[in-house]
Amino acid sequence: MKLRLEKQPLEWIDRSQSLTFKIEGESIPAFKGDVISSALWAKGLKVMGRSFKYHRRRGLLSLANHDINALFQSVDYPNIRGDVVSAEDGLSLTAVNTFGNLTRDAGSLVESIAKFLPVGFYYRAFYSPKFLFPKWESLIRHMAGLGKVDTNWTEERKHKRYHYCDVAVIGAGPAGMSAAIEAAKNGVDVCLIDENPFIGGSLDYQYVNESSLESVRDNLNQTIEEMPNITVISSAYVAGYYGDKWLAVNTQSGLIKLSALSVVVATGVFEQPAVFRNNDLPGVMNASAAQRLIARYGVAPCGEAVILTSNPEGYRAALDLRKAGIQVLAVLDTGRPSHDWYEQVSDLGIPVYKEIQSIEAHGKKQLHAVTFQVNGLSHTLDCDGLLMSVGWAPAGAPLYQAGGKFSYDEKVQQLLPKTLPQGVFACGRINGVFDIYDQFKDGKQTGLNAAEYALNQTLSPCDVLKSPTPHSHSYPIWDHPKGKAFVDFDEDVQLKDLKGAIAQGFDNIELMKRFSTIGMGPSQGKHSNMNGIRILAKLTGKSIDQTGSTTARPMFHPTPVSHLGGMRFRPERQTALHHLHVGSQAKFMEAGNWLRPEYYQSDLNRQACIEAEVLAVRESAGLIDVSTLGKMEVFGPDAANLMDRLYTMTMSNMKVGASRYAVMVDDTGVIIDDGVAVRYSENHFYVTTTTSSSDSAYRLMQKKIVEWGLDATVLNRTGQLAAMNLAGPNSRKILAQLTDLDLSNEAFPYLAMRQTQVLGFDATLIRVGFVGELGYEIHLNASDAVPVWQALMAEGAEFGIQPFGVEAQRLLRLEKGHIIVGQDTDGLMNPFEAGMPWSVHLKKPFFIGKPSLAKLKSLQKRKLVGFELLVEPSNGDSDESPLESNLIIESGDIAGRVTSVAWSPNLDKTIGLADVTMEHVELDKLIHIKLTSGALIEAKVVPLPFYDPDGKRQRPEELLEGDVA
Amino acid sequence: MSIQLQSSSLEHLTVLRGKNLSGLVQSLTGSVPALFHYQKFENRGFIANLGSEEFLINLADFHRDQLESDQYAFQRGDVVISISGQWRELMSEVCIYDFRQACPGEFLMVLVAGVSVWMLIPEATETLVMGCDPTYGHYLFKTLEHQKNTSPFLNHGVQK
Amino acid sequence: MPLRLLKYAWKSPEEELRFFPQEKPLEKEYDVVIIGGGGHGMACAYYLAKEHGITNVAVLEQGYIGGGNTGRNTTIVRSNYLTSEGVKFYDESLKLFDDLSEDFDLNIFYSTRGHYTMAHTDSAMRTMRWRAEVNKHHGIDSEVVDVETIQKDIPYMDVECNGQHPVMGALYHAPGSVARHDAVAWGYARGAQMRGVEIHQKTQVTDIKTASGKVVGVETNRGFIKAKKVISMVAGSSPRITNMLDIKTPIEVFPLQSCVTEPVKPFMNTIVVSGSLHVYVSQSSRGELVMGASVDPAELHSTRSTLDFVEGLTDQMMDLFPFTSRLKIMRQWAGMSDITPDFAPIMGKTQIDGFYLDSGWGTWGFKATPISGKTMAYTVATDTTHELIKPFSLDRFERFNLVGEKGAASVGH
Amino acid sequence: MKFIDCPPIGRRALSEFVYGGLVKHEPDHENVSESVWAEHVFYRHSHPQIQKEWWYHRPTGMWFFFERDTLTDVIHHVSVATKGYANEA
Repeated sequence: MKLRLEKQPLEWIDRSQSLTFKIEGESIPAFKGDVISSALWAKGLKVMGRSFKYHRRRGLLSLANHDINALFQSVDYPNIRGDVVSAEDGLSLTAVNTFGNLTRDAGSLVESIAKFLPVGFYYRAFYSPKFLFPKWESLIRHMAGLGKVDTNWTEERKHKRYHYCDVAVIGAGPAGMSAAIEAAKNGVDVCLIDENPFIGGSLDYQYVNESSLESVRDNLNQTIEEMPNITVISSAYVAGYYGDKWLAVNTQSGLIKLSALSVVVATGVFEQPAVFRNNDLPGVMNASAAQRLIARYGVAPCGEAVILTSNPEGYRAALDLRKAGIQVLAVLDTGRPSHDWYEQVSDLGIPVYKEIQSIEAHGKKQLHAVTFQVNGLSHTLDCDGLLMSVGWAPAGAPLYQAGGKFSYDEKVQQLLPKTLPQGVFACGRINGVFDIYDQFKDGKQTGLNAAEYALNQTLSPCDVLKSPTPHSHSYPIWDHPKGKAFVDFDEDVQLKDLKGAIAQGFDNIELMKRFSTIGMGPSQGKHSNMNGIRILAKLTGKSIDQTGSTTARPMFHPTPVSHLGGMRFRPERQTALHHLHVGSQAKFMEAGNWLRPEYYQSDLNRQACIEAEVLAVRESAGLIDVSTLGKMEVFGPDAANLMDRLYTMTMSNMKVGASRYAVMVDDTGVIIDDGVAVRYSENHFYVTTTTSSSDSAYRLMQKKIVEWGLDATVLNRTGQLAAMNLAGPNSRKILAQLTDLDLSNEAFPYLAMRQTQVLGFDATLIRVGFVGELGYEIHLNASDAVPVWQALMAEGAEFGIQPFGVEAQRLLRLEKGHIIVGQDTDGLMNPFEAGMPWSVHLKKPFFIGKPSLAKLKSLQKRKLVGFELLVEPSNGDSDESPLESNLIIESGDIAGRVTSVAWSPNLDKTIGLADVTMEHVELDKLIHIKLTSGALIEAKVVPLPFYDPDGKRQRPEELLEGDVA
Repeated sequence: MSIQLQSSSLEHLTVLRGKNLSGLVQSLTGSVPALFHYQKFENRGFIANLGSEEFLINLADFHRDQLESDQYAFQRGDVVISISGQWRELMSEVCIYDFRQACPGEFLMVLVAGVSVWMLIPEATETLVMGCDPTYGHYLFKTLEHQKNTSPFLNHGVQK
Repeated sequence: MPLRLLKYAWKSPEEELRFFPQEKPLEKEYDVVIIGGGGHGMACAYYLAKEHGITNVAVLEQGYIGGGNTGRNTTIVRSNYLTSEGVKFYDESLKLFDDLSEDFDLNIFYSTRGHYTMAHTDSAMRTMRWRAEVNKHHGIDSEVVDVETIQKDIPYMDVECNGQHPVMGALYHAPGSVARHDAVAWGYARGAQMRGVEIHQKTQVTDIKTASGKVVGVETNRGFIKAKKVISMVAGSSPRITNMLDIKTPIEVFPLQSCVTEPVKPFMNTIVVSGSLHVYVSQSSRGELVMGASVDPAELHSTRSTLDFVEGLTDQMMDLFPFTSRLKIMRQWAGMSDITPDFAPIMGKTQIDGFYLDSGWGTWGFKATPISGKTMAYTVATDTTHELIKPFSLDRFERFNLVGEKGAASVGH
Repeated sequence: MKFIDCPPIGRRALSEFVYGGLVKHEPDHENVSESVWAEHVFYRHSHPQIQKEWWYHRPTGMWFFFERDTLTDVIHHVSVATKGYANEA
């Protein structure tokens, strides 16, 4: 049966452009502008989907994205909504969640056992005996879900943008359009958002045939088009209202994050289905859906229609159907009408049955007849269309999300906004305003108020325009002993399910929802929540307000992950030397948002590469990029005082030109950072932080300056400066080629700092010993780093200098027993436990965490110790090596863990650090490491450092001066 | 939509910190811009006021020996990105700041694509100059280029 | 067809036994008042009645049963904690969970899925190994697995994570499960009610009264109720309750948000967590992907949703599972997490005689539901702190004797 | 998502800020008892209230004080964190 009508005055389709798509192999003709559902219906294919639980046939219900009866799958996307997705040429679709296809779905066998599957049946079975549950679960999972995911789908990421306006109007129906125009006339920037491709709202499908409105419509459209300060965002919905008037506007191009000063919610109302037996048969639909179908797509909803109504809108639909040439067999009114449209319908000779008492639909695959009762007499009418016009529920999501409150208005029989947050306004039918001219007026008043709010002016008083008569039936629900009266079409929740849930004590709105799953499907209750509330209120004898409603959380419509996630903005940092590392075949690793060379690749395997780098440092020279260290300048009259307060050691007694290890703890005494501090001048220090804490340490320093009221400044120079560490016995010889500075032990001893020039560039040199060799850390402007690195490598070539990476450095420092904060320490470790009591100067009057450390000193329960294996794995029964985080087990209990461990090529043994309880810290004590396999191996507690215990290599001059711990 | 991006650096970019910097700035340029404002000079020169104790300058005339005690100068190697054309549209994709409130002459410090940047807000049709930490430069430039080349919003705007 | 369903087939809804009995009138006095009708409160009432014969108990709930964090979490149950204290505690909880359906005569859909915590950095790998070693030591099934194993089990995951932060390995915890959260609360509630406990919904405690340092009762929106023992089991509302007694705690409340996609046919059988990418995800029996991330950045006593959360989460999801870009987010919501400095709970007696606290649940309250109820019931009934919760006493902070859970708990859920 | 009016940097998005915790007054280290110190470090009344908090603006590196209602998330007052301010009053 072809249902395409003659051209309609405001139709959205372009009949000059034909296209074809496929449903389950069948070709469907369509016009440009058709949605999938309208094209299917036009072809007479009224079964557009199968229901979730019983696999019942489903047709059009709302044609407005308030239900998911028409849900499809393509090769590229799951869960395509036929009611709102355009028909595209070449598109090939199948139904979702069928065991077969739309015509034959083996899943419909479920309906034959429906009586065994009452509401919440799955809570009552499948769990005993326990071992069978996984089998049942697998079956349940097989039945669950809608569309299918293809895990090979490629990633899609859409763009997002911010947009700002003074007044945002959500919904471009009669009220929203009027509001936008009025606000714009008051000189503010307006954004008008509508989910349809064209603005107009109900004007364009409910009032198409009201000739008196033609000029009004044209005027509104033209004014909006001409006003430069109205931006129309169409085919876009507000997925959520967030925070302070931020709207997440989802468009087909991507997400617009719209910030407004005031918001007008003119979202209107969702038409609600009536609940009666077989109300889900294809052919039973909302009257507004029928009007949309005719007006937008030029498609007839049926050949012979019966209209069930409780409001004037049902009569308007009857007139529209008649106008489109569709036979209207009868209007069934639940009450006694007295309005103009009723008169018009009567005048056309359409029978009107008043005060009908019950209704029931018949049909196997689709609607064939309607039975209803009037005055106790039963009537049956054969028809293929039953249009429901029994009431409305507010599309209130943005208002709820903004913190607005609704209450039930008995006059209109609708939930209306009761209190709204400042700057948030509502107008139109959501406000209970049903007369079309009142809607214009309400919009206008509200638009003015929204503009006034945005301009910080006093709000003008508003007339109350809400309808004096109800537009919704107070209980559009007719029970039937045989059931099949659906309340939630997504979830196949029937009236009897809700009765069952309530009878069992799930008798408040949230419990009823959670137990019955009403409103939990993809439509999120748009077509079901109001009826659910009415049913609960009725059965518990409470008012609608006492019953309350569930929360309307974002998203308004399900919103694509690709839109919400958007493009990746994940900052990554590169040091000034990055390209040199790339050229040297560095294998990079991530360190926070930095990339650092883990090691430099050669023909050797990873371990051999690392060992070669280690040996180069120990035997001759190595060079490492340490630019990722945090680098802070601290200066000002109170700089020394600040340094004393920030770090556990005294810094104020450091000499100019000296350096000192610096540990920072938090209020509770836990180590949070370490680095090296130098003193440039009386009032000027320079201090490094660990790579990961450069930002947080800087923030903390700034905060403490403010908090303590100190006359000092800290400047984060992390990215502005580069740093490299030249280490090894030949480092002095190499560096000497690039600087005039006297590098002799006497002139530049261990732990000293010198400001000089290297290769003609300003640089700071610090004689540090992190890796335990003679070495110089060179800090300089990032822009000067490349030539200096290249010169050092060139000068070092004759000594076999090697660039070394993070892995080699980790081993070198382990041989020296130096800790890495975050690896050897954990979220609770203090300096005493880290084996660094010397770093805590409790005699200082003040530093962060001092009172905690004063207490913790006597509470020490664990300590970092050095250990070495008694038998190397390679010589033992198995070659399993201990790993970092393997546990220390003593007498069957956990006594600690390995924090660092490695085989040292220099010492020819496996060494490590372990965090152990105080019973096991004595030198030479045997401890037992539990390997990953579970085997225990013995290790011995040994003194630190493992390598060069006297420190002769890092300071061959012996102890001369400087600040030694 | 016409947007061009260019990456460069500023030879004399320096941050000044310390006491009585207004006096120093006055002596260098003859005037002091208001807080979070900048003044432009020839050859990409500018001076921006970040508070009583901090200025960001790019002036060939400045030399370290002009500093008095308690005044400090640190060289800056920021990556500087110039955006000509409809830079406000490009910014709407990567920056939450409402540029309707940004006036020519303002020195704006703001997050762009997750990175802290500074900007010299130009006259209506002029090129925007923004700078960031050099270690983020490659990321920021790459990100802006990518947005410029692929965004439907930059081609169609928000209006359908 | 399970036989059990047959007996429901021939009854009309009205004939069925009420799942929850009719609420009884509120009495003037009870032996024990439990504040909070979520999972913990119901479990405590259940074990008080079942194991200690204490049935003159009222559970006071300001909203509805299970409407707080019980109904807002992502339903993951696991025991692969970092500290011995945590591991032992949660392991007992898992054992109880495993038998709950039969205990309750109600299917809580306790579904063992296997739980992966992905590590994207060296340091995360060390933490995973640390957890695995502690777990194994306590007999918990937990191990570090390599990328090849992950790829075999979750072939649809992009271990390269789009080139940034690639997965280096994971902690795999075979017993990791999900359960139907509401059913847990309902099962405990029904079990407690069947044994005589009263549950009073929409009953808000407005004050707690003491005399000479001892609890004497609670003031509510429905009048004063006498009780010598009062237990606060209100998670995110804990500071409001402790404030009534002027008890200071280290708890701070942060919103914890979650979201779900539209249902799709089940394809994801495991639970996947990525600490570095701040994502955790599992697929429910309804077919929705249930997802969460870390807590909001600032203190807030609110369950409002933010766009930042869902933007961040979806961004990271696409790194792990590129194809999910074509799914749609259907709904988001939030709970309130009561977080302690050491990421371990605060349980047991307090300085006020007769006032017991069960709080500091952060983001792990659901998985502790059975064991919290059981140990708190024991503590209240015997007035002796249960062995398993001794490490979680409120006074551990001033003794600087914190539980070292921070390392692991910050990444897992 | 929120905008906050922050003199002198204008109307700024909250996403540019990092939360820095409560503004607290640190007890004098010299004479503090263990219990007072433990209370300072750990304990507080954290029920919903308007509280004064540290917020850090990342692009400018400025610390601000927000007086924020932890029930409604409304920020009632914003000021630049002036030196020594936290220790006064």
